[in-house]
Order: sequence, then structure tokens, then C-alpha cells
Amino acid sequence: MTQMASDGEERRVYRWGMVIDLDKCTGCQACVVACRAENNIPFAGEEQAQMGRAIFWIRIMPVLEGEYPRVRQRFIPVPCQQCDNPPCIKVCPVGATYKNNEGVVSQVYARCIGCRFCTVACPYTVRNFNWYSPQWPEGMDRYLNPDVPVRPRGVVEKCSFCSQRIREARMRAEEENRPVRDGEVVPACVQTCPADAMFFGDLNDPDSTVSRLARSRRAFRLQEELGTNPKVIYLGEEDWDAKA
Amino acid sequence: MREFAAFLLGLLIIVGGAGYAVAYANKAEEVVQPIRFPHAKHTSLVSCQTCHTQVNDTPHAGLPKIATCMGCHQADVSKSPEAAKVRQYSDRGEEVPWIRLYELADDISFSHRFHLKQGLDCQACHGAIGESTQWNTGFGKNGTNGPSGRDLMGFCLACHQGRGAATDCVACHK
Amino acid sequence: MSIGRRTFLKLAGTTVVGATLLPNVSIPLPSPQPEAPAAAEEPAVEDVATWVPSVCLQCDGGCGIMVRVIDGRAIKIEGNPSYPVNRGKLCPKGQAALQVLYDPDRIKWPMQRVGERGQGQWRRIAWPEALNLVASRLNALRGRGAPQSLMVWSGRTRGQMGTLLSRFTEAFGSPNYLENRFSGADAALKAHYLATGINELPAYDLSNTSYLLSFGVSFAEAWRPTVSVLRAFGHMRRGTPGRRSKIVQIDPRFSPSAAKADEWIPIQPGTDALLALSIAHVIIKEKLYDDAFLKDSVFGFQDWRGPDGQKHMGYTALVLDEYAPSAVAERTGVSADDITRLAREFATHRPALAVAERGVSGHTNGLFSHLAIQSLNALVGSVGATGGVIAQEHPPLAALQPLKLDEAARKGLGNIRVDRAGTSRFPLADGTSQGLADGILRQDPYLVDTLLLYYTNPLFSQPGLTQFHQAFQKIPFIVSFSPFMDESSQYADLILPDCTFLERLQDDEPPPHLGSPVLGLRQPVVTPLYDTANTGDVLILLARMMGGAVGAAFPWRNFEEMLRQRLAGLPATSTSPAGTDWERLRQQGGWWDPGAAKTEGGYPFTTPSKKFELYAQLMQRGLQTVADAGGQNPASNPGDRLDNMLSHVGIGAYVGIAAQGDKAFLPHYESAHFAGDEKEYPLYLNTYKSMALAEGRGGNEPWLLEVFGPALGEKWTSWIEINPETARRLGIADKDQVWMESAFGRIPARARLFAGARPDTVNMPFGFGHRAYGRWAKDRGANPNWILASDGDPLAGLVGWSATRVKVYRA
Amino acid sequence: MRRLEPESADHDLVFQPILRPGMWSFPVAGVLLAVVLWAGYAWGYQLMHGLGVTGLNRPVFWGIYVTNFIFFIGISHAGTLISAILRVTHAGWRRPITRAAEAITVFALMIGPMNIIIDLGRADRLLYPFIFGRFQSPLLWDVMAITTYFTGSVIYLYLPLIPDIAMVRDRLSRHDFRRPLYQLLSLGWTGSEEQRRRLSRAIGIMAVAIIPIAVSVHTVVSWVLAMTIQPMWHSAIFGPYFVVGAIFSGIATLIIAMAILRRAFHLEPVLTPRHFNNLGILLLVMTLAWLYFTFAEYLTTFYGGEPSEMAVFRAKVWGDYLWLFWGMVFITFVIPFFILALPKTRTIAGTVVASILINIGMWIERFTIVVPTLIHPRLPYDPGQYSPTWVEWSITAGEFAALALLYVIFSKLFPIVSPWEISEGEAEEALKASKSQRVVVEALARQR
Repeated sequence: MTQMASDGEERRVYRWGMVIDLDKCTGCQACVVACRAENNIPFAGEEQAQMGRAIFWIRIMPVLEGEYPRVRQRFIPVPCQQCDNPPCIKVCPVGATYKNNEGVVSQVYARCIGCRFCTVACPYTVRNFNWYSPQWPEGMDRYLNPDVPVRPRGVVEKCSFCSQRIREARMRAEEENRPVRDGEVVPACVQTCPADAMFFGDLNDPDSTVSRLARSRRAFRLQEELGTNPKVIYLGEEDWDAKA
Repeated sequence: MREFAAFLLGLLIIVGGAGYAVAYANKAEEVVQPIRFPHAKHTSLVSCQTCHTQVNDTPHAGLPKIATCMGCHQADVSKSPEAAKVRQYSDRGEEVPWIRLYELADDISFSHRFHLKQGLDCQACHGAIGESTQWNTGFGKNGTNGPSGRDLMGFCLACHQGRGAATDCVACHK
Repeated sequence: MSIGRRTFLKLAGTTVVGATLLPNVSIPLPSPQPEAPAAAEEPAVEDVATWVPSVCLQCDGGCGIMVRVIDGRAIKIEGNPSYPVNRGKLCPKGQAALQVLYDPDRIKWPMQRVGERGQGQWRRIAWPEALNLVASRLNALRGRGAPQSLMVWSGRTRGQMGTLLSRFTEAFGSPNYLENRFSGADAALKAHYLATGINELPAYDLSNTSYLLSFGVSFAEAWRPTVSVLRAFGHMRRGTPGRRSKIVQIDPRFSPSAAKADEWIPIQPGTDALLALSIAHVIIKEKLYDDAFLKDSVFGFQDWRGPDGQKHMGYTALVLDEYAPSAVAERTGVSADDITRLAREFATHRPALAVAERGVSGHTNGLFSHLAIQSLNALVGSVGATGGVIAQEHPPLAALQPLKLDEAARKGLGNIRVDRAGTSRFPLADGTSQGLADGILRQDPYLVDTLLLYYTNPLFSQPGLTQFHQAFQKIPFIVSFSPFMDESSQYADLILPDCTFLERLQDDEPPPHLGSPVLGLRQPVVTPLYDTANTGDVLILLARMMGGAVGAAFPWRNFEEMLRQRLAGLPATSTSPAGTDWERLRQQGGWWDPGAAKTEGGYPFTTPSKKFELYAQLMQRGLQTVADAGGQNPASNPGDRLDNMLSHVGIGAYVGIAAQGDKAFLPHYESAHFAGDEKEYPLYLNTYKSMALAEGRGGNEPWLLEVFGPALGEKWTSWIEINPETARRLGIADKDQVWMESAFGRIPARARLFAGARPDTVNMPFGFGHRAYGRWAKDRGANPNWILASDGDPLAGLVGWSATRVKVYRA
Repeated sequence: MRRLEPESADHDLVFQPILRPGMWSFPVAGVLLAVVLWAGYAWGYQLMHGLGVTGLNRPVFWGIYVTNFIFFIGISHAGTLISAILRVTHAGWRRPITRAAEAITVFALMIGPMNIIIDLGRADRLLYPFIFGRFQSPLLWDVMAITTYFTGSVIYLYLPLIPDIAMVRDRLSRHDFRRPLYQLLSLGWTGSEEQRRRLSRAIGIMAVAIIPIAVSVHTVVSWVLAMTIQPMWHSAIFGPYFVVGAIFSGIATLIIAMAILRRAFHLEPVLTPRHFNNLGILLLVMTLAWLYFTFAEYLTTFYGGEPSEMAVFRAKVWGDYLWLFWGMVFITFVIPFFILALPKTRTIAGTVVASILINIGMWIERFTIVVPTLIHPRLPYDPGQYSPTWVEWSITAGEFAALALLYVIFSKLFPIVSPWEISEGEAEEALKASKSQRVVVEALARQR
């Protein structure tokens, strides 16, 4: 999809999306740690973590079913689903969260009043709140990423699809007068995924990897029935099909 | 009637005080650079990039390194006593402790390189600083020329809107 | 920032004075720290990120990393996209490594103990003083003619560090170099050696396997090299169009690996060999094996006749005779139908691969179980073949100067080891921690006077911790090189802190798995934060300060010089510069040569038969050698015959291996022993490693603690998994605080009801229960090592991680 | 028409608290003030350290602050709505209680929205909803509705107060320090025919206008929950359900307040068992209405059996919230129903007991609406848990204390029973020669 810029030039409009292949995902949580390292997410500590105060922009949802010895478990990494019809945005009283023209649901920390309406409205519970001021004990702030701000106490934060990386890639592409190439930009979680279970790219480009995978028969979205229309697409697990 | 007068007086004091506080906060803090550096003298000879060497390659323009200065000032090209200071810094093996005039808030992502590649020139944002003949006239920290802390967002946004550039929050905000 | 470097420079350039025992040598050393790359210096441009290639050391995997450095600060770690091990990917441990570097509780300078052992009272000591202390003590030991009293215990030695440590110990004259690099995997290594003659871990071509029988392998959590295995898993799932490999997880616990497998077989603990051999039974009986491979490349499949004309039993006879599915079904808990089905699937979906790991080797019969499981690969021709066990090539390093031993060293090396490895006690062991605590405690065969600890933390990681704590009290002088105040360092007298792996230069060869040779270059991404020094440099300096034959064995000025000498042997390849091109090697992050892999065309067997030996002649000969030298063991008489040793006098008496004669050297089932009376301690304790913490070294990294147990949503603490039915019987509810007690003590635990636990087994992860190791690790959860039996495998002295019975009751 | 001057000594009774304040109120006010101050400290502590000092977490992002918000907005319906309805329907017996009811409304409306401010992560950005407000957010609707309601209620409380304030003004001595206050507030009321006509007209308009506003307020409050797609929140009947609950708890609060005032200010002659009886019958109607809505809500959920909804349903009906839920049903319906249905127990004491139980029950109802849904989010994550901390309990206690304190202060400043309205009623009654009114007058006389 393209849109006309004011100077009459055609400009590519991206629609960022993510595909997570559950058949490959092993629940190793590399994405979880990579995300926290990239996005300056503080660790909560034992007491706070046990209270459910640890902030994760992506987390592993373990779904355990069955009884011994017929047990089944799936690991589902859940980042912000980047809904096309996000329930969180509607309820924000101050416009501190919005969907940008590339489809990314962003949070404006400087605007957020911390009412947590969006966190309760999100059917995926992927929004996080800063209950306390973030802390990096004794020099651990040295690893903070200067491309990502540190969020103050009292505001909501969430997965941004690593917007700092997208911005970087988009600028590089614009400087070179070309569109962002497929696979040129990936969030930290996708970059590290050891089993290659995660993909990221432009859903507006029908030939991109994510578009291709999103058309898979295995493709589904979490809680599709809610009509939120997420841009995080999952690929289901397969069976080994030899007749037993 | 007297109450009304008192009320008006009180209102005046509050509004006036607030106005003064705002004005005071925005008053350009005059910066005394370690070397009295006249921009105009240099820009008539060389381009901005000659000294702000990083500007084409990185997000930052970069403050001149002493080695850059010494490229010209090795020889006694200027009789100015200020120019002699450059050599003194160099002899001591020190960098000139330039004071940065333009600072962005922590949550702003800005790339000089990108904006230059879009065809903007330095003046578009930095105004007439290159023409300053005096070393410090009017150019204070977050000063009155070019983008300043006062309404930086408005300044950026006006240009972005005019050129059809990105106006999305996360295009500039981290 | 640069205190460390400056102090060390001073030390290196100073004449060592005041050490009366030392020759007065002046050692002109340049900086022991190699120049850090550009990023760590004054940045050429401000605030601009540079990416410094290095190699991760958060586990044994050895992944290539790129570290983003801004203004001398390490900001983010990513995988190195061109590194063959991980191809740009990284696991959570690698992602969290910045918390190793910036841990506020690191040891910041050399320290000498001032209080009682373990009290944690220290004084800062200068490097020269500290090194003098060690050098003079060690020289005195040699002077007394007791160099064997030095023990060097190392853990994660990578590349030349292992060489350096063992060379140091040997040049010094002590036989007591103990390296537990692959704790838990050592049975796989030993079994691989006995069958192929290659004394290292086998390499598996997982990506191309169509059918994987995984016996107790935590492939999704802790199988080295972690990232490579996970990449292979992704490939097995969806990497090849039209093929989705089947994975069968044979494991008492429903681990994440079992969750990701296509089928889970909750086997009776310790009976893996029975299952493997009955699968073999079906394959042989139904003639599903690879006839050509068996004929050409396998020794001992059929009955055979030795050079002396004596007839020996072969694999076929044993397997057909003893291991029919119906005969093992009840003991393994796997139905005969399932066994038959698995056997048929395995044999008909080639390339098929059977692998075994910690879950199997943790039992006292682990070595034999490994032999049995490994034999399945020979049956289907998966040795030296695509999708099977592949030969591992190594980087061609230049040789070091041959070691010249002096008289004192030769004399010292003539002693048996403290741990009795290589004696009839542990005849097939190169080194073992099983008998070690006992040996140290009883000072039998002699006193251990000085212990050097490098990258190992036995007071946390060894079963039988109580005994080890007592043993450490008996050692007069302990030196630790740890950068962290771990449990063992707390017992040290002197700590000479190493840099963390992000601050030091090192080479790194990943464990076998790719087939092709790789040599990674770990380089400092930032200048050392504190007054710490690369142990490689310290060791060389120490040796040179000691002078004499020991000093002469280390003719290099520093570790970098030694490294460069060895790397000079690397040729230029299509993907890498020659080893002499140091700068380009650094920019690339290492040297590798994918072209050198041999996935096809056989396997370089070095067994007596030059074949894959189902009948392990190496075992037979190894035991014979020990038996012939019998005098080393007080309990055995010179001239003991092997048979005797096995059955009566020797090993049999020690450990009770039931099999006799030929059967002992063939893959067979030995019943597993469990410590603790079955009536009193009715539950098996199954221990395992998790992805986040592995064996516990990550316990001081909050990022990892906070994502510890994804399957049950646990974090920051450890737990035990109990079958809900069992828990109900014991009156235990979910999240109850309980005691877990074995014959050796009890530890507190948090009970989690888990449908993936066998009713007769409780599962507990390693990684918690530190009593030191910084603010985040200390006093958190429990460490099963306190209640584990210290026995394990009788032949090679391997540790029995799951050989203990327990009972569980509410606290 | 008889001039409405307070020479009628019957009214002295209601002026007593103002003209001759008893000392008893100081210790009571002192205790209440202490609780309020403690709550202030707790809030300060929370502002200093962040919302981490509460028991809130992920996924239980909202807790008893929001519960309190809904509860207080609920009891605010005591007031204005009831008195307006009664006024519009010309229920004569309303006269002595309208003032008490309207005051509850205003004070509850002062305290209720405070909870939202307390609950904000960034209280310093309090004005952002006004500067950057987005009308698509139900929270903004709340801001609008509550502001309107509050303004309306204050006016509605104030208008009938004007003549009373004037009466107080005229009774205070010239040197009394309070006189200027009453002087100012009485807006120069002289009781002229024109003034009275205008006042009566204004009150009439307000009484009609306030009813839809009040209904809309609690509807909008319910929509804060109902507009999300969360299980057992996303319900179409939440609007009326909450309004019914609000009126229900409002009446209960009014009964409690009346009983206390009756004793404290010796208003037995004015606030008679008849008032309690009438309100008791209203309460009985409301408890049935409440039960109807609750039943409809839960039956619909149960019958649908949608998994995420059922997770919450189970938690409430036979899970972790079993005791709270059934306790709530027991004390908001079962016990009050029997008390209120039987004329024998529909006494002052009986209605007060029922009202106290109902208010506790209604608070629990708000809690069991807010929290269990959050504890069982749609995605089966590690389920949440929530136990409020001392900070939250302190602030909650402070809010109830503040309500009582404001009430005490109000009752010391203004007639809590409107002499003017009663007189107005007397005038009407006189025309109708009402019997019941005479009873009151006689009672007043007896009392004197």
C-alpha cells in the first residue's frame, strides 16, 4: 500500500506484523530476556515478582492440559498483539496510547496519567504498569539502552515492536531512497529467537515473509472472536503424521 | 469595592509572578565558551561540516575535536590571542571543553545525518548562528536562535507538517 | 575503571622482591590485558554504537556474540550472525550476560581471608603480594618433595585455558588435575569413547534427523550447545519441506523437551537400557537394521572368535536372549506394543538417531545405559552419516613447546590421584569427584595441601555437599580465581579474581556438534571494570615467578602471546582469515571452516577393530590394564585376573556390577541403585537443569531468576514437582512449603502439583539454594546437592544426579 | 398566605444544633478527623512511593479504590435522586428528610471521585483529562457526568437552604462571628413573595433535571466496566443494574444517617417511625429489584457458559469468592428482605440494621464485580491474586470518616431538617387540614 506524500512522491506505508510459529517455539524465553535488555525493563525482585509486578513486554504463556501420563503443554509467547482494533486505545481518557500509521499501538509515557483503564481493557493483559520507580542497583544502569527512555513510576508501558529499531531502519531506508527491505528490521525478541520461531515484517507487502506465513493454514490469532484483529499471528503446532 | 480591588491586586500578583517565572525560566542563559569563537569568521572559509565532522555520518553533529582545530591552527593563521588558546590546549594534550548549546530531551531521537540527507541545510534549524561575528552574542544555552527548549516540539512539528514528514509520536519520541 | 590494568602493569613490570624462596627474576611483561577494541577507548565519535564480536560463556555452548558498546559501556548482546554455532541467535542466558559484567557483588580486587573459613571476612591485597604468597607456597611444596599435594580443579575451561591449567599442574608435578567440564554429559562422552575410540562428546547432525529417540535429553532446555540445538529443533520441525521429524522424549519428567516432543514416554527411572535394548531386539528380530553398515563398520554384532580362538558372545545373541519387549514392559513401564511400534518407527524413518544425556547418566548404571542407547545408532547405520552421529573436525592449532619435566615433577606424577581415578577403584575414570571428598578427608593416599579452583564451585555443584564442606576444611590452602564470591570462594584463603568473560581475551572451541571446525575468539568488549586479571595471564605470571622447570614450561610473556602462537596454525579458508591475521580474526570473532565437515563417508574410529564396537574392547583392555597394575589398589593383589577383579576381588566388590564375562563389555542392563531405603524413602528424586539457570551459575542474574520456570510460572525460587495424586496421598496442596528428606539430610521446598510428574518421582531443578554468590543468589530456594548421594557410576566415577530416594512431607 | 417567619417556635428544635452547639460533637469530630488525617498520611505515603504500596498488581490493576469509587457514587444516589423523586411525586412525608439526603449526595460526590485521583499513577497529571481529554473514553464520560451531577446536586442542596440560612442569619446575634457567612450565603433572602415564587420554580426545575443526571451518572460509572470486553463486565444490563444498586445503597445510607441525626439532634419528633417505615418499604422494593438484576446477570452468564465468563462466575459463585459472594447475597437480600417485609420488624431499629447490612453488602458487591474479573483475565495466565494493603484500608477508612465528618460539620452549620420546607408543608397541610402534619406539630410541641 502506498500513500501520496505532499511532494507527490509515493511513499510506502508499512503495516508491521509478527508471526510466531508455535511448532518451533520451545518456550526458552530468550525473547523475554532480550526484550527486557533492549527496552530497559527493570527486574522486579522476588517480592514484587511474586505479587505479579514484574514487567514483561513479552511473556511465555504456558498452557498445560491433561492428566498423567497424557499431558500436553504449549508455550505461547505473548507480546502486545498490536490489534488493528485495539480495545486499549478506545478507553484512554487522555490519548496516551494510539495506533500509529504503521499499525503499531504506541504508548506516550509523557501523557499517561496512570489510570490503568487500558491495562484492564486489554483482553490479552499485555500492558504493564510501573508500580514503583524503576531501579538499577549500583551501576547496573550502565547497560541501559540510550535509544529507549526509562519509564517513570506511575505510567503504563507495553511492547512497542521495538519502535526504536523500526525508526532507525526507516530512516536508513529513506536516506537511501528505498523501502525497508523484508527482514531488515526485527525487534529484539525476533532477532534472538534460537529456534527461528519468530518473524517480523510488513503485512502490507504481500510477498513479505510475514504476509506469506500469515496466509498459512496453520495461522490463527489469539482470541480472534473478540474482533481485535491482532497483527501478531500464530502458527499452530502440527502432528507427526505416520499412522501409529 | 475594596474587596474587589484586593482581589484584582491578588490576581495581578499571581499572574505577574507566574509570567515572570516563565520568562525567567526561558531566558537564554549566556554561555561563556572556553575560547571566544566567532562562527562567521570560520563559515566564510570552511563549511560547517569541516568542524562538526560527524554531522554527515551520525545522529550527532559533534563538537570539534582539538585535532580538527589544529588542522588549521597548527600554523599561526590568526593573530587572535584566542586562536593561541587552541594551540595551548593542543600542547597540553587536552580537548577544548566546548559547552554544548543545543541539547535535546532524553526521550527525543534526532539524527543530523538523516535531516541533512533530506536536503535540509544547517540554517533550517540553527538559524544564523553561522553568521555570528561575536563569540557569544545572543547564543545562550537552549538559546533564542534556532530550536530551543521552549517550544521545540512546535518548531519541529511545523516543519514536519509543512514538508509532509512523519508526525507520528514515535517518529521522534523514543 | 583502569585500576586493574594499572596495578597489574605495575606488578608485571616490577622485580619481585622479598620472596626468599623465589629466584629473583625480573619479568618484563607488557600489558596482560590485550588492547580492548576501539569501542572501549576514547570514542572516536560521540554516543555512536560499535559492535564488538566475542564469544559467550554463559554455558558450555560457546555462541558467537556481538556486543553493542556505547561510550565504553556494554549495552546489548546479540548473536553473531556469521558465527556457525548460533548464526545470530542467542538463548536467555546469553541475553542476560550483561548482568554478569555489571553485577554489583563481583569481587573487585584480590582478597585474602582474615576471618575463619567461610565467615566472609577479607582484606584487600595487592596483586604482587598475592602472587608472591602463592608462588612461595607452591615452591615450598616442591621443595618438600610433595608436588602431588597440589590439586587443580577446573570447570568451564575453554580453549587454551584447559591446556594451560593441565600443563601447569603437570609441570608442577601433580597428577591431580580435575576438570569437570561436562558434568552430567560425561557418560555420553565415555560411552562414545568406548564405542568409537574418540575421547570426546559425539557430534549429532540433528537438523537432518528424521526420527529422534531422546533418552533423558533436555534438548529444549540444557543440551549443549543450547542455541545450536534449538536451531536444529526449529529445523526438524519446519526446516525441510515435506518433512517434519518425529521426536520421542523418554524421560520420567514431562519437561519442556517432552512438551515439545511428539510423544512422551514416562519411563521408570533407571531403566533406559532395558527400553533401548528391547527396541534393538525388535529391530534385529524383524531384520530392520542396516545390514551393510553392520557388516562393514560394526564390531561385535554377531558372536565372534578372538585371536586366541576363544569364542565370544555378540550383541545379537544377548539382545535376542534377554530383552524381548514383553520381558521388559513391566520393568520400564512401557507397553510391549509401544516398544515394538517405536522400534519399527525408529528403524524405518531414517536417518534416525538415538541420543542420551543427563537423565540417563544420572543413574548408577548410566554408562551401560548410554552404551545400549548408542548401539541403536549403529543398528540403523546412523554413525558417520547425515542425520546421525557425525565426526568432529578440530581447528589445526600449532603445537606448543614440548613439556620438559624436572625430577621433582616426575616423582610427583608417579603418585596415584587423590580421587583414585585410573585405579581399580575407578578404573575407567580420567578424574572424578565421586571419591574425592573421601580422599581429601582421610588424607588418603596423601594430604591435599593446596587447591586451585578455576571456574568451578564444588561447594555448590557437587552431590554430597556436607562431606565436601568438611573436606575443604581439611585443605590448608585454597586459592580461587572466581570473579564472584561463590560458596567455594568463601572457603578460599586467597581470591585472585578473574575478569568476567566480557572483559578478557580467550579462545573458545565449541563442544562437538557441527562436524566442521570452529575456533571462537573471546575478546574484551569493555576494559575491566575492576582490579581483576585474566587467569590465563595470572597463571603464566605465577609460573614464571616460580621459575625453574615450571617457569620454563611457560615461555610466553602473557596469555595473548601463547594464544597467538597456537592460532598461527590456522590456515586461511573460504570463510576465515589465517590464524596469523590477528586483526581480521578479531573483527570476525573467530575462525571457522564449514567446508571441512564430514557428514558422509564414515567415521574415524580409533578402536582396536577400527570399527564401531558393540563389544567394547577398549573397556576390556582398560580394565585389564588396571588389573595388571593392581598394586595401586590396596584391596587388589598384583596379578589379579580381570575376571576375578570384575566378579570377586576388585570392582565387583566395590560396586556390584552384575554382568560377568562377555556380557560386561556388551551393551546390557545393570539395575540402577538408589540411595535410601525404599520403604522409608518411597520417591525417586529426579534432578534436572533448566534453561535459565542451568547448573546454577546464572543464579546471580536477576533477569534469569525472574523467568526461571515458565512451565509452572515459577520465578525467583525453586520448587519440586509432585504428581497431584501422590500429593493428595501425602496431604500436600499446591504451593505448600514441604520438606524433602533423603538419607543424607533434608531441604525445604515449595511443592507444585504437576501432572507431568510420575507418581513415584519428584522433580527438582538445580540452580537455587546458594549460600553465597551475591545478593540475588544467596538464600534463595534450595540446592538438591545437599541431599544427593555422592555415588554414581562405578567404572568411570561419574556422578549420580538422580540416584537418591526421598520422602516429602509438609513443613 | 401566612408569612414564613421563624417565630413559630416549633422550628427551634432544628436550629438548636446551630445556635447552641453541644460539646458532644467535638470528640466525635476529633476521632473522625484523626482517621481522615491518618488516611491523608497513607495517601501521602502512596504519593511518595508510588502505587506499589497498594496490593494492586498485574492483572489486578484495579482494586478497592475503584470499588470505593463505585460505592460512593452509588450512595450519592441517596440523596438527590430520592428527594427529587419524592418531591416531583409530591410525597409529603419527604419533607424532613430531603435535606439529609441531599447532603449525603454532595458529600459522597466529593469523596467518590477522590478515589479516581488516589488511584492515578500520576496524580500530578490530574488536569490532563481536561486538557487532552478524549471523549471516546468512558472515563471522560464519568468526568463529565459526575461534574454535572455534583454541580447540580450542590445547587439542589443550596436552593432550599437559602430560606433556612436566612432564618439562621436572623437568629444569630449581631456579634456572632458566623454571621457574615450566613449573611453571604442567604443572598439577601427576605422571604418576599417574588423570592419565594422564584425559589420554588428553581427547585422544581432542578428536581426534574437532577433525576436524569443522577441516572446517567451511575450508568456511566457502570460503563467504565461494561465498555471493556472483559468477562462479566461486558454486560448490557450494567447500567440499570448499577443504578438500581446505587439507589438501593443510597436509601440505606439515608436511613442510617437519619437514625443517627435523630438521636444526635433529638429530632425524634421530626423524623418519625413513619419516615423509616416508608423508606423501609422503598428499600424492600429496591432489594427485590437488586435481586432481580443480580439474578438476571448471573443466570445469563451461567446459561451462556462462555469459558472466560465462566472462570469469573465460578470464582464468585463457588470458587475463591464463594464466601464474599454468598455473604453478599445473604446480607443484601435475605436478611433485609425478611426484616423489611414484616411490618413488625420494619421499625426504626429494624430498618437501620437492614440498611447497615445492605451497605456492607453493596460494598462487597462492588468489590466482587471489580476484582474477580481482573483476577481471571481472558488469557489463562498465572491467575492473579489481590490483598489490599494497610494503605488502601486506611484510605478507605478515611473516606468513610470524611463522609461522616463532613456530615457532622454540615449539620452544625445548617439545619439538617429544613424548617422552611416543613413550614411550607405546614402551609399546604393546613390547607388540606392534614392529620399527619398535625401529629408532627403536636409532637414538636410535646417535645418542647
